[in-house]
Formats: sequence, C-alpha cells, structure tokens
Amino acid sequence: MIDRLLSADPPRSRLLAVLLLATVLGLACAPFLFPGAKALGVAAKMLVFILLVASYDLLLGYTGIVSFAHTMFFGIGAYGVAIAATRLGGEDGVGFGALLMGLAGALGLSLLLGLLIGLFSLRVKAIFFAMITLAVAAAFQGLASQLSELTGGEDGLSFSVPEVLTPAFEPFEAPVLGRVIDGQVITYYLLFGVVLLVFLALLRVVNSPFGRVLQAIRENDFRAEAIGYRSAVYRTGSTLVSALVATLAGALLALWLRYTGPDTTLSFEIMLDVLLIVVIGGMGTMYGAVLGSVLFVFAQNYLQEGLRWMGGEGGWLAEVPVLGALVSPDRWLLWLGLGFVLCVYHFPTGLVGRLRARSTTGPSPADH
Amino acid sequence: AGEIRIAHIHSKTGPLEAYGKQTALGFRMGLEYATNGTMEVAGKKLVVIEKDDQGKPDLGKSLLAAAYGDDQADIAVGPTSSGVALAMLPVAAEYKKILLVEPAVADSITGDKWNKYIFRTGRNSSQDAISNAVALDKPGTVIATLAQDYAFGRDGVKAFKDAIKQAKLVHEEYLPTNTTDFTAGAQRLIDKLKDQPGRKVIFIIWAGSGNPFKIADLDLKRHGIEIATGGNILPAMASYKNFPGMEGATYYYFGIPKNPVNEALVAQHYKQFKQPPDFFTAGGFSAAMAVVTALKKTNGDTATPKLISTMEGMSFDTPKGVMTFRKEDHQAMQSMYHFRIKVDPAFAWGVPELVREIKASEMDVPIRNKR
Amino acid sequence: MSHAPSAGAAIPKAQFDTRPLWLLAAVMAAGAALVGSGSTWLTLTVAGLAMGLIVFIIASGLTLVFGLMDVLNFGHGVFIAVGAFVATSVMGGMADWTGSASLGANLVAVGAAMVVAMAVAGAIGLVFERLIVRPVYGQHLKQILITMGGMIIGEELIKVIWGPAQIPLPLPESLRGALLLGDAAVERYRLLAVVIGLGVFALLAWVLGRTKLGLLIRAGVQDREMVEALGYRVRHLFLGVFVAGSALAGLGGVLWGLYQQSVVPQIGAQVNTLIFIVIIIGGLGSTLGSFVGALLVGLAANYLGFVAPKAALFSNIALMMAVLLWRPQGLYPVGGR
Amino acid sequence: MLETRGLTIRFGGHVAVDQVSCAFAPGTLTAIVGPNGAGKTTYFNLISGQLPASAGQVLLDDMDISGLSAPQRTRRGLGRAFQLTQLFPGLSVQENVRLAVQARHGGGLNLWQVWRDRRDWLEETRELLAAVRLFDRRDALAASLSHGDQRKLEVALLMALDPRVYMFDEPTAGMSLDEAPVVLDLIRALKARQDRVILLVEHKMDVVRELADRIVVLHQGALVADGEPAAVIASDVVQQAYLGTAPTGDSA
Amino acid sequence: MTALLQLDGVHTHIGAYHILHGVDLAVPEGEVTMLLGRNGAGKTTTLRTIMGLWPASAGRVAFRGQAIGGPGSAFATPDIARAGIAYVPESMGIFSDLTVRENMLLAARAARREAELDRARLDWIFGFFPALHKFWLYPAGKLSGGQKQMLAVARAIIEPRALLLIDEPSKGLAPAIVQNLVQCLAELKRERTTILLVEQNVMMARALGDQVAVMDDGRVVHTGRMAELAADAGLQQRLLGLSLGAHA
Ligand SMILES: Nc1ncnc2c1ncn2[C@@H]1O[C@H](COP(=O)(O)OP(=O)(O)OP(=O)(O)O)[C@@H](O)[C@H]1O
Ligand SMILES: Nc1ncnc2c1ncn2[C@@H]1O[C@H](COP(=O)(O)OP(=O)(O)OP(=O)(O)O)[C@@H](O)[C@H]1O
Ligand SMILES: [Mg+2]
Ligand SMILES: [Mg+2]
Repeated sequence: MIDRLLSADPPRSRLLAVLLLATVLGLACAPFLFPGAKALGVAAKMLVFILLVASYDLLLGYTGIVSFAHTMFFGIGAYGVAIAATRLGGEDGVGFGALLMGLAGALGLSLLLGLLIGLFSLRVKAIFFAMITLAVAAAFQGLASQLSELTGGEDGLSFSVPEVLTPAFEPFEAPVLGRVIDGQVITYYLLFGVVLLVFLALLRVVNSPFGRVLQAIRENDFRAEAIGYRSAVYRTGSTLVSALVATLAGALLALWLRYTGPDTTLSFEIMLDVLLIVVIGGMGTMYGAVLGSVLFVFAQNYLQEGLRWMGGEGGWLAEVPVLGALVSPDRWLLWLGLGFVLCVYHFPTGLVGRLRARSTTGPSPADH
Repeated sequence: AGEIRIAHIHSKTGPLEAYGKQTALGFRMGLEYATNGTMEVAGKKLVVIEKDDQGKPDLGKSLLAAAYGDDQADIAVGPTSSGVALAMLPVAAEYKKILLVEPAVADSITGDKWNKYIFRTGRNSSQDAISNAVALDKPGTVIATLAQDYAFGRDGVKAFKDAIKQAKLVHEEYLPTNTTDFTAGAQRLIDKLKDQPGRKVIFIIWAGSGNPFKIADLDLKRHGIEIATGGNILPAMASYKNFPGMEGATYYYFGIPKNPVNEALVAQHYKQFKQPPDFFTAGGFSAAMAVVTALKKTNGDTATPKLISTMEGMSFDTPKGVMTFRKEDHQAMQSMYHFRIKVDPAFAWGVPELVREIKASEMDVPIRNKR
Repeated sequence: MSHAPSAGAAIPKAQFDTRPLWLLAAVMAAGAALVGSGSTWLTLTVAGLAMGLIVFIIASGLTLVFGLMDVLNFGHGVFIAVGAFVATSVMGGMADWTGSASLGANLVAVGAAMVVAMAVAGAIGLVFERLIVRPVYGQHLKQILITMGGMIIGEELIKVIWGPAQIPLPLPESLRGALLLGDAAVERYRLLAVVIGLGVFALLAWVLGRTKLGLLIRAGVQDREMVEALGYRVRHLFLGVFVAGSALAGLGGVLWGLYQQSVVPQIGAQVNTLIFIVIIIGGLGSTLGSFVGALLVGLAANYLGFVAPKAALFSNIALMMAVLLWRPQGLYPVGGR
Repeated sequence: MLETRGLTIRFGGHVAVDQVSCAFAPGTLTAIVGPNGAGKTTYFNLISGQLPASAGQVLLDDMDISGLSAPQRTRRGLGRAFQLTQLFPGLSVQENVRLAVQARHGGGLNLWQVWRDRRDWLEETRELLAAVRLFDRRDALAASLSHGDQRKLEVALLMALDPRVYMFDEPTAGMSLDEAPVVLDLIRALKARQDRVILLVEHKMDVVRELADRIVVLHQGALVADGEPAAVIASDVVQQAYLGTAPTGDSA
Repeated sequence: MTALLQLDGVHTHIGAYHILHGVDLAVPEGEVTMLLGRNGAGKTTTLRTIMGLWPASAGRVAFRGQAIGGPGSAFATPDIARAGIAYVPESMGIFSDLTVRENMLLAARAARREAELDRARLDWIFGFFPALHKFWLYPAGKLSGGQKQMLAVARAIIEPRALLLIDEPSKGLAPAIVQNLVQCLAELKRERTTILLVEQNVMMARALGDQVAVMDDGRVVHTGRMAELAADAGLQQRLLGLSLGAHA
C-alpha cells in the first residue's frame, strides 16, 4: 500500500525513512507543535519550497536540463492568483472562483512559455540554453516591474483572499489542542494537502516509463533517440510538467502570503535557493526536495537568531576582535554562504545520496 | 510598571543595509533623547525588538505578524524599503496595531494602500518632488526630467510636474533601471534642451545602481544646461562636488536645520562616531520622537484606538523642527530645504547650503487615500 | 586513402572568419540610418565602442575562467568588486596624486590602483581556486552553487572590511569632462578605457593565439586526464589561468568603479548578467568573440537607448537571442560545447 | 526491404558518402567493408537518420523514409549499434537494456504507470542480458564496465530493439577471443531467422568471410564493389586499398 | 636484460571496488611486451595505474628503478609522462574540439607552435597514417572511428619516448592500416623504444611480441616469451581460448 503510494520508489535507507516520516508528521502537526506566527510561516514556506524544488528536480535531476527560468513559472503562478484577486474581487471580497481563474490563467501562460522555451532548447545546447534562460528570467522580471499597472511593479501586490482563509475567520469558539483555529491554519492545511498530493504525483511521474526515459535522455540523448525516443517530446514534456507544478507552487505561496512581488517569486536569489536545495537534497531523488527544503528554509530563517543566541550580538563573542564582526547576526549570509560551500563539498551526492550510500553496500564488484 | 514593546523592522542586511543601519541608530538615539536617557515613559520601560527584513517583502510581512503576534509588540516602526512596507500594511490592519512607517517613501503607503493604522514620519515621494519643484520653479526656466523607467521614477516625475507652476517642463526622459551608459539619454536631453531659451535644467530622479550624473561629463555647459537633483546620503553627495552651484531640495542635511533637537543629535553623533548624522539617522530619530511624544500623551497607554486618536493631528519635535501628522492620511507634514551646493575642501562631499526653508504649508501635498 | 597527398606536401592552413566583423559594421550602419544626425551618431558610436571596451575589460577575466576553463563562476563579480574597493582605498590614500591637475600624476594614481587591485584580486583568486573551485572542475551545477557561495562570502567580507555603505570613487581631475570633436563629445575617461581595453585584448589574443596555452586549457577542460598523460600539469595551469582571470576582473573592477564613480558591495553582482551575455555572444572562450560581443553590446545599448529608450532594457538580451539564432554557439565558436 | 538510392552526404567540400545505391533483402547478411574513412559509419548514419542526407533517398518497404527523424526510423524497424559505444553511462546495465525493451513496446509516454509493474519487460531484459553474458553484471553502472563488456552491452541494446533491419558497426572490436564468438553466434542466429536484414561493418576479414552472404565495398564514399564474398575479396580494389596486400608504392 | 618498468604486487581500487589484486610485471627494456587477457581482466586498469590515473593502493610501480607509483610515491600523472612514458588510452582520449593539428601540437611537448613541430618525424607518421595529413585541419571529433585511433597512436609517437603504453590500438583499423601500425611499432622497437601493448589482435601479437603476460581477474597469471606461447597451442587454449570460459 505504502509502496504503491510511493510508486515503488521507497526511501531505501532506514534513516532516510525515519527523517522523512518525522518531516511529514512535523509539517502535518506544525500548527499545534510550533506555536507562533513565525513558525507557521516558516512551515508554510517549507511546504511551498518542497513542491517548487521537487518540480525543479524533475527538470534538472531527472531530465538534466539546466534552466534558470524556473522561478519565472513560480512567479506566474503567484501573480496569476494575485492579479485575479485584485481584479476580480467583487463587492463581497474575493471568491475561490476568482482565485481558480487566476490559477487557470497562470497555468495556461506557463504552458505557453514552457513550450516556447522548450522550442528554444532544440536550437541551442546545454550551457547556452542555461544562459538564455538566465536572460529570459531577467527579462521577465524586468517586464513584471515595467507592467506596474498590472503587477504593482517593484512594490508587488497585496490582496485579500476568501474570508475562510483570512486570520480573522475563526470557526471555533475555543482553541483546539491549545491553538485557535483561524483562516491561517485552514490555509496551511490547504497547502499541506495540495503539496502532499502533488508531490506523490510527481513521484509517480518520475517512476513511470516516461520518467525513466527522461533519465535516459539525461544520460545520453543521442542514444535515447537512437533507440526510438524523441527527446524533443520528452524534454518538452518534462519542462511542461515541471513548469505547471512550479506555477501551482507559486499560487500557493501567493495564497499564503496574500502578497506577491518580484523579490518574493521572480528573483535570481530564489532560483539559486532552489538550485542549492536540489543539490544539497540530492539530485534526481525527489526525496531530496523534502529534506533539502526543510533544512534550507529552516537555516534561512533561524541562522540569524542562531548567531544572536551564540552571542554574536552583544554577547561575549561580539567582543572578540575580527571574529566579533564575523559572527554578528548582520553577517548571517556569510555563514549561509559558507554552508553552501561546505554542503557542496561534503554532500557530493546530496543528503539522500549520502544516506542511501550508508545503508546499502552497493552492487558487488567484478566477480568473474 | 510594565513595559512598552516596540518592534523596529528594517534592513539590517540586504541591499539597503546601510540605510537600515542609520535608521536603527537614529531610532535608538531618538528614544534616548526623548526619554532623557531613562528609556521609560510613564514609568513603563521601552523595549525595542529589532528585526531584519533583509529587504524581502514576504519576510517583512511575516516578521511584522510575528512581532505583533508572537512578541506582543504594541507598536511597530519601519521598514526601509517601500516594497516591504506595502506588503506590511495589511498586517497592521489585521492585528489592529500601529505601524509607523520610516523611511519607506512610496506615496501609496499613505495613498491608496493606506489603512488607519498606518502613520509615517518619513517624507513621501510627493514631498520630495514638490519641494524640488518649488526650489526650481521660476519663470523663464526650462526643465527636462531624467528618471528611472518604473513606478518610482514615473510617480516622482508626475508629482514634480503637477507642482510646477511657472517653469516650463519640456521633456521627460525615462531610462531603464539597469542603464549603465547614459550617453544616449543625455543626447536626447541635449537635443531637446539646447535650442530652448532661458535657464535650462535637467532634473534627475534616480535611486540605486547607475550614475546618471555622468551625463555632465558630456560637457552640458557648452549648451548652457545645468543639472539639479534632490538631496541624498553623504557618500552619494560626494559626486555633487563636481556641481558647485547645483540647486535642489533635500529632506535633511545635518548643517541645515537650526533647532535644539538637531543640535543635540549632531553633537551626540559627533561625540559617538566622529562624524555627522546622515539622512536616515535623522529619520529614525524623528520616528522615535513621534513614538515617545504619543506615548507621553496617552500616559503610557498602548491601546491602539487611543494611540490613533492621539496621534492624528499630533505635532512633535524632530531634528527637522516640528512635524505634524495630518489627520487625513497620517503623513507627517514637514519642512524641506532648498539648497545650493558649495564645494568645501573640509568635506568629502558637496555641501548643500540652505537657500530657503520650504515650510510644510508651502507644499500642497495631495491626499491620495480613499478615506 | 590512395589519393592522400604524399608525405611532405604542404600542410593546409586555417582561414579567418570575418563575418562577425561585418555584423559589427552592419550594426553601425544601421545605427547611422536610425539615428540620423551625424554628430549624434558619432557621439553615440564612440561612446558605445568605448563602453564596449570597458565591458570587454570586465568580461575578459570571465572569458578565461568561464569561456576557456569552463568554470561557471558566478562569483566572478566578487573580484570585480574587490578591484573597485581596493581602488577606493588606494586612490583615497593618494589624494595628492588624484587631486593634482597633471595628467601624469593622475595616471600614476590610477595605475597604482590597477596594479594593487590586480594583485589583490589575483591573490584572492588563488585562494578561491584552491578552496572553492578546485573540487568542482567539470561539474557545472556545483560550480554555480559553490561559486555563488563564494560570492556571498566575498560580498559579506567586503562589508566587514569596507562597510555596507556606498563609497565614492571620484575620477582624478584631468580625466573628467569631455573632448569635443566638432559637435560630438567624447568623455576623456572613455579614451583611457579604450587604450587599456585594446591593450588587454592584444595581450590576451597574443597569449592565447600564439602559445599553446589556449589549446591546453580547452583540452584540459575536455579531458583532463589525457592532458596530464601528455605531461602537462593541468592543476598549475588552471590555477594560473584562474588567477589571471581574477586579476583581470580586479582590473575591470577599477575601471568600472571609476566609471560609476562610486562603489557598493553589490557592484560585481550588478554586472554579472551583462558579462555573461558578452561571453555567450562571443562564443565561450574566444577573446575575439567576446571583444566583438562587447562592442556590439555597447553599440546596441546606445543606438537603442537613443531611438527607443523603453526597449533598451532588453537590448542585451535581444542581442544575445539574435546572435544565438544566427550562430547557436556564439560568434566565434570554440569547440563543440 | 531496405534500399538506398543515390545516397550522398557532403561535409563542406568533403563527400563522405557518394551516390550510394544499394538494396538489401531479408535473410541476407551484407558485410560493408572499406578503408578507414571510407564512409561506412556515415552510410549507417544516413540510413538510420542520425545525419540528414545531402541527396538521395532511403526506402524501407518501398516507402521513402528520408524525411523521418532518427527516432521515427527506429520505430519503423531500423536498429543500430554504434562503432563508438553509446550507452547510458549513469544507469545500470539492466536499466540500459530495459529502456530499449520499453522503447520497442512503445510505452515511453505513459506518465502514470509504475515502471516496476512491467514484469514482462523485465523478463525480456534479463533474457537478453543472459544472452550476451552480462547477467551477472546487471546492477553495475554501464560506465564501470570494461571496454569489451561495454561493447556487449551495445549489442544487447540493439538486440532489445529487435528491429527488422540490424546495423552492426564493428560489433566485436575490442572483444576478447573468447567473447567475440558469443556475439557472432547471436548474429548467426539472427541470420537463421531469415526475416531480418543484417548489415555488418567489420574489419576482421575472417569474420566477414565466414558470416557474409554478400560484401559491399565503399571507397572514398563511393560503392566500388558489390557481390559474392570470395569474388569481392579477390578483387583488386579490396586487395590494394583495403587489405594493403598487393605490392604498391603507396603505403595507404 | 633489465626491466625498464617493474610492477610489484600492485593493488588498485576504484571507489569501493578492488580491481587489481597484486599485479607483478616486468617490462624489459627495448622489447615489446604483450598484455593479454579477456574482457574485464584488468589490462586497462593496469595501464591506467602505471600512468598514475588510478592510484595504486598497495605495491610499487618502478620506472628505471625509481618509484613512480604506489603508496607514498610523489609522482603524479604529468611527472610520469615527463619521465618518458607515452600512453594511448583505450578510449583514445581525442580532444574532439581541437583539430588534428592542435591535437598533435599538444602531444609534442617541445613544440610551442606548429612551425616548431619536427617535420621529418611528422612525415614519417603521415607515411603510416596518411589520413591525418589529409584531415590536418579537421576537428578531431569528426574523424571516422579508425582515423581517431590513428590520431591517438600518432600523438603518442610524435616525440621519441622511452616507454609506450598502448591499449588496443588495432580496434577499428582497416587491415592495411593495421599492417602499417605493425610496421610503425616495429620501427620504434628498432630504435629501442620499449612498448607495453594490450591487444586482442592475434596477428599483431605474433608479429610484434617479444614477451607476453596474461592477466585474469586482476592478476598476472602467466608470463613468458611470445614465441613459446605462439608455439604451444595447448597453452594458448588454456590462457586465452574458450576453454577458460568460466563465465556463467
Ligand atoms: N559530422 C561530420 N562532419 C565532417 N566530416 C565527417 C563527419 N562525419 C564523418 N566525416 C568524415 O567522413 C568520412 C567518413 O567517415 P566514416 O566515419 O563514415 O568512416 P568509416 O568508413 O566508418 O571509417 P572507420 O572504418 O574508420 O570507422 C571521414 O573522412 C570523416 O572524417
Ligand atoms: N570506473 C570503474 N568503476 C568500477 N569498476 C570498474 C571501473 N572501471 C573498470 N572497472 C572494472 O574493473 C575490471 C577491469 O576492467 P578493465 O577495464 O581493466 O578490463 P580490461 O582487461 O581492460 O578489459 P577489456 O578487454 O574489456 O578492455 C572490470 O571488471 C570492470 O568492470
Ligand atoms: Mg566507422
Ligand atoms: Mg580494456
């Protein structure tokens, strides 16, 4: 049963399985386990990133396409919902209909752009393609800030959501398990449900015959063609699936934040975060997206506090010359950067790869 | 006794780190000054919780929610960037607590995105633009504008244009924000201006990367064209040294306002850091003055409705003299300063000398919110 | 193979591809047609070419590191930033020289800034290569991440040393202002950039074209083991090239900082996309290619900025797309990447 | 069944395959020989669609397939093994072959099935691996095989496609003396089925002599001899240009 | 006769796999030593270990009496090459982005430019492999399989070296060129170049080999004179033939 759900692609490492289970349970109970607005926000961001990163893993880890335009689709989803909510909101607030229409529009646009990008990838190869997507993403970001009438420009869009999803909505009189159930919590569980389902669907896709062909194309597209797979079709297919999922992730983020802007969804920085998570988690594993996202989002949000707690601000460490300047919470990015480097050093196959290598001895060597 | 918790959310890191740092410093100095060093109002301790929005709107938003929700902040101050501020506004309304915006400048913060929990001590773009217009607006002057091609630049030019009464605005040049080579734009401006009669001025509204002042290197003088722009932080005013005599209007320069508060700020700042306070330091200081003044009036009561009614129309001292939150949109009305640049070897920057203080009453700052 | 020429016959010689140069000329002609006025065209063209040369200088280091060595160094901007910041310190300490009205004294100050910047950037490049780049040769993704990590670290360290705020970097006295050629004005500083840019180009073209260095790097990227088996120390080679690339970036940083007249820690990151575009247009690793590409970028920005300023935002990207549609591997393809 | 008409390709000024017209019938094994650079591999590339022809046609069952892409041709029954091994290096030996089996069954576009569920494909894969004596190494990555084993895997990929036209490009190059016969036996078995077109490029003349029903000689891209093995091998052009046995002044 | 190259108990691991289990081999100076064995026996791994491309985890590789491989050896691949060893890898190691000319130029360490190449030696090589002359300016990646193989060999002999390690040079070569190759190697041998040759082509082995070493499962299981092996059909059958087919 569980094997079916996981599409016959189990974690294949006991520790990994335990970690994954803990993550899923932790996220499922986050509103009750970790009180506070910040904690819930972090958990929601983890959810969105799991989806975003998993969709990118399909593209990068499984198909071997390096694209920097992935956040473009993420942004399209977010803006789709945001624009629909600002434009289509009626007298009595924004309805789910408007949001769904926004999402549908965004998915349509992503489909179109995904196709275009896919076509371009036929003309230019690997690194040139990567650079083109980099430029396209930059251009799209520029466009989003130019069309400020529609997108709110640099400032982005704040919008309202259906009443059930607002913090003001409190269906129950008394707190449940010590937590007041409000619209935020409901939104959180909406996110959780969608992310869980779509992630399992992605897992299914990569373990389908289609997904295996993607791997073949990644390994040697010339050979894949020579045994009868049209790599253009598969590449485009993979681009489209991942673009659509990224769009969905964007929509979820917007729904959660009730805001969207260029820095939140379109910036190169986010693209980089995604790339990093894929690599740290373990490329081409899907599960890497889960562990990586949780770890990274956590670090991103609590590193600064960690430094403060360690005494980087006003504490004894701050007094030490030179080191004091380095461990100041204001320099948290320094440590994140260092984390980047060390992770790439120490997890060449990512967390999942590392965990799996621990538990299996691998195929036996030459035994003629 | 009890305490009063104030969250100060600003860019401790990120692209605006330098601005955020100034604001935070100014804010702390302002609290010290306003409470005579006790950090208490009406017997209640002022606790400042600093948070870093990294210049990211989504983060700012969740930090503000956490500040009101998790940290029980009674009032919040910040943030540095307008994008972050706009994302934050609804949170204040959700938590029904005050957000005192400083120094984010976008008009829409007190304009169409405003809600009644929002106050702002910082100047808004319109105030900037209008004061510059007032400074340059003379009969016989011909003006062309050079601005970044996005909302900030376009809004600024629009406010500037609306405020021009006597001078003639002949051209608006908008260049992409990522422009590095200004030759083409300069050439277009020259073509538009060179055959005009009278005093010819290019008014520049530019923030962020790129250096539009380079157009002066194209020898604008041979066409009799001058450059004008608003004030800026001190390091940015280093390039003003190349433009002695340049006119414009600024929000703050430490040498300009003459009042006890400013004197105290400048003296204290020199004492601590051996250098004068800058643009955003004054802003942070003003915000602190506003907070303490309000709290003193309510006698330490932090109930939001009470605070709002106290602060609406409230006047308070700042390094820039007296400011007043106007009732309609909670924007602090304040003086701006018409300056002329003088080169003084003692300073690393072009020194803006006061030509004239433009009083709040002289500026017709439109009310744009939907109240 | 019976018709193969008998041993001793002349060995065939390679031919030079001139079409990209014609493209450059065509762009200038198109510019003339669009702009109309002669003196305006001259101003724009000279400024554009000079701008192109500045861009070429900041991109030249990346031509080596990314183009030839195939290291997707997203951290290249850090070396540019370091160069610029070092210049603020050096030139700040030479106030007498920069403030003097004599061109000679000014050039000494600028020259000193360049030398120190190159040395510092090169030294940092040495550390960067050993600690950050060496483990990831040949692995693009990891290069992106690890160099990006390096970039973040570098930027933060710059903030620790020089502070997060903007630092002014005024031009020395005699490099300010413009020279008038009839009705057209040319900034003096750009002329300096032209001289240096041409110098860098000539040097690179000579080293890479006349020695085996270029070949060795390309071969080392493709099959490092084989190059070592032929008896070359690829490790030293790559280290040397990386250091050279970093030093060139430092040089570029000085020029770029002087051009902007102020320096912020993000200065390197700001030009990252631009220089990547130039390298790609040029064909990844071709000095001549990135030279022509940089000039095209400079010209296109100016012509388009004059004719349709709104479109200028996308001029670089459009240019890159157009070139790649014409030649999918850039103007002067280097090998089959 | 398979025919080429005036098939030509030029690379710049260099004509690599020059007006080659030739028809191949099922049940026969045609050896294609010629000096290095004669255009044998390129001829294969033109037939299987890896390269577009400058002129001429490729016909399969009397239908012109020149306009089709390589994957399309493969799905119509043209199968190809490469001279320079082309594998999926990062996938296991078994997965390499399984992908080819899957390709033959045309299930690649299914996004929802779990691949493990296709036991039938797995069975087929294992049989093939046993046939080329790679069964023991099925879990090793293709990249970690020795050269000779990689050649066997290359052959297995072709066998998995079970095409109507088999094109072998020096299948036994680099195989040891005791392994080569395994592959040759497979080819023999194919021939015995009498319904497959088999094209074989091979430099080992003993192999050619033993297996071929017909020999086609390419020289500088052109077809210069075609016929009975014994006769062709005895011909001047083969003796001189190819085997280099006839005493000539030119060493090539 | 002294051994130019000597392997004593060399073990090699690739990742977690133990491939060579104590290889002992002596390559006498001025002779051609054939390294035979079936697929997967470890021939290529042995050559790569000598070249320093895989590190020997135990044992010692000595060249002219000096340790160039094994634990503690300070020699890296470039040093080994510079000591006078040239290598033709099994996968040919052609720089496909570079032209034939550039490939050759790189192989000639002494020449900085094309003009500095030794024309006489080049012509001598062209005599065996005329295709290289014809395609001098061609990107090497576009050569035919056999032409690439010629280039790989040509690169190793562009300058005189003390020891050649050649991994299956005849694969993909037309019979005429194989004969040229044999002749070429024979001429090198006359100049007292030592050759360690991995080869499946029996004809070549017989024509060139002085000494023979047969590998199986990561060990050298037989060493002797080529002539003995050639004469003894039973030995051939036992060492190389099908009868040894222990495969499942
Ligand atoms: N893509 C290409 N571009 C340019 N020339 C090519 C290309 N492919 C092959 N050639 C040339 O065409 C000729 C024929 O090559 P081909 O590979 O078909 O020879 P072959 O008969 O298979 O030789 P071999 O026996 O060595 O494998 C060679 O001279 C080769 O250099
Ligand atoms: N990169 C690698 N990773 C793991 N195992 C390897 C690797 N390379 C080779 N092997 C294994 O080492 C053994 C010896 O391989 P080697 O290539 O040395 O054989 P060989 O004698 O050269 O065979 P062939 O005649 O087929 O070329 C084989 O079992 C092979 O699978
Ligand atoms: Mg061939
Ligand atoms: Mg081998």
